[in-house]
Amino acid sequence: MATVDLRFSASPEHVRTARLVAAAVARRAGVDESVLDELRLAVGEACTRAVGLHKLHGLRTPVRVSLTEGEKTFSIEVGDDAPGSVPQQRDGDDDAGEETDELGLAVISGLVDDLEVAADAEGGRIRMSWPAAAAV
Amino acid sequence: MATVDLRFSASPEHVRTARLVAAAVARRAGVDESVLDELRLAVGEACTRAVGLHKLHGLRTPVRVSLTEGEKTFSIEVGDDAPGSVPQQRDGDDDAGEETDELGLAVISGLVDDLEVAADAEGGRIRMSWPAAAAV
Amino acid sequence: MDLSLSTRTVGDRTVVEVGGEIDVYTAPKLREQLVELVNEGNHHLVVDMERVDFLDSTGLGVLVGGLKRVRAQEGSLRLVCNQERILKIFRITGLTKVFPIHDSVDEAVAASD
Amino acid sequence: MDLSLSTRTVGDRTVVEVGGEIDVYTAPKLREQLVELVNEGNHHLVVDMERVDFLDSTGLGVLVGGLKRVRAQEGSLRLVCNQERILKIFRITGLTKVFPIHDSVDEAVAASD
Ligand SMILES: Nc1ncnc2c1ncn2[C@@H]1O[C@H](COP(=O)(O)OP(=O)(O)O)[C@@H](O)[C@H]1O
Ligand SMILES: Nc1ncnc2c1ncn2[C@@H]1O[C@H](COP(=O)(O)OP(=O)(O)O)[C@@H](O)[C@H]1O
Repeated sequence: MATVDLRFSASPEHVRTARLVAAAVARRAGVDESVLDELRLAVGEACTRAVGLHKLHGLRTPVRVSLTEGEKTFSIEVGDDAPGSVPQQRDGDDDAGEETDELGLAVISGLVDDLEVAADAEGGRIRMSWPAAAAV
Repeated sequence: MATVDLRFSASPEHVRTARLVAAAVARRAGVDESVLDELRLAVGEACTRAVGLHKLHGLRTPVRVSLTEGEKTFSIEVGDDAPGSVPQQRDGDDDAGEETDELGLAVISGLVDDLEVAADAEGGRIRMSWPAAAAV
Repeated sequence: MDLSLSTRTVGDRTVVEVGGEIDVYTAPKLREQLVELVNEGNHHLVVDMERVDFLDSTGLGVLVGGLKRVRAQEGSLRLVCNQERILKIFRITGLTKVFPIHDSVDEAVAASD
Repeated sequence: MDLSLSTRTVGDRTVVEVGGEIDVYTAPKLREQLVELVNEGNHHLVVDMERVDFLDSTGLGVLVGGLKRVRAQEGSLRLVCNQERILKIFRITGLTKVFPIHDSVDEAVAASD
């Protein structure tokens, strides 16, 4: 079971909430202070992407964020309900949303070493984890 | 559907997370700054109570917090899975847990005007709401 | 903010200065501290809450427990608190009638039991 | 912190000072501001990001959009940023090659296109 589970309606303002919660729980779980900024950014990117996909597909289901404290790692999974949402390259498409989506994944890949992006007919899933020393 | 939904394993440290999230989302929803301190306290009390009940009954299911932005109100519902968890008065029982539980409900009742406490075989539910001006 | 605790002696009183958040997560540390002090023979306690940012019913419960403990030793437990939002929590739970609450540590230390 | 925006003119350059968080929630405000400036004929923009606390890919997208817009008018868009954690986001997305990034507003204003 996830330690903390957050669901929010696909609206940009809640991405801030997700960043806030992820950083607070990660700190408590012993994730290094120096990594928290990047973690906050990565979670925000994953949630922003999920919100965008839900809006694109007109989905009214919530975006899901699971925060799990492991023995030595802290994991975050962001799940959406958009079918086949693994990013496709489009040629020369000047669609801002699409471009931002690619930028978002570029930021996540640049920041997170332990990353897993998956998608199927049910939806997409971005899983990220960071080392965490057990809190004193 | 709730705007933001939080589930956390019944552990005291997550009560802080719940307070943090509730206050952040409430602020965004236009709940008056002057009320946020009380809202934070009330949510904390409701979650503390739920965590205590889950521990008492050895439940491994998460405690649930739903934050809902209405037209003119902001509502918070805290749900537990403890059977028949409506507080019973015990006579002269010196059990600290029980006493704290009563204090917790006293704090909530003292702070929240719009309050609903319910319980059945499935679990307990504390519903609180506050006026919220639409955010600019 | 986490809980901070520091203790000093003023005459026959023991002043416990508490800072930060007293909630379900940190209250056990405060309880331990109070139990230890009483076990070591400090029966007249002054709990200085001026630097407390947050107090919930778990914290109240620990203070009530401390009071019972010192009373069993014919001792006393006095609180120092000026903050309206903290005082309010004592008021709505009726605990202002149970605890002597003072404006300053000096006043609490000077009070006779 | 929410987004703050203020605009001033220095010679033929328009300096947009941005503060706070540029994210999916606030980026639309920045986009509006840039679009408006370009529509009003300000084709040489300097975006001062010294007071930006947070920047995500939505913010990057808006800046890229701004760049395309001024270039269509043979204009320029220069960034001012000294903060390592913000610069890192430009680096990992390869956008340091796309934007001229300066250490100070003076330097950006003095740069010739
Ligand atoms: N949904 C939210 N979740 C978490 N924090 C939030 C949320 N909305 C706002 N905040 C935080 O609350 C504070 C005030 O929000 P702000 O965006 O400045 O409000 P406003 O839009 O009314 O100016 C900021 O610190 C901001 O980061
Ligand atoms: N689970 C949590 N959710 C939200 N905020 C938290 C959580 N844990 C800690 N914090 C906040 O993080 C900060 C540091 O936590 P603190 O309890 O002082 O850490 P430590 O126990 O390591 O001293 C404080 O501002 C505290 O309120």
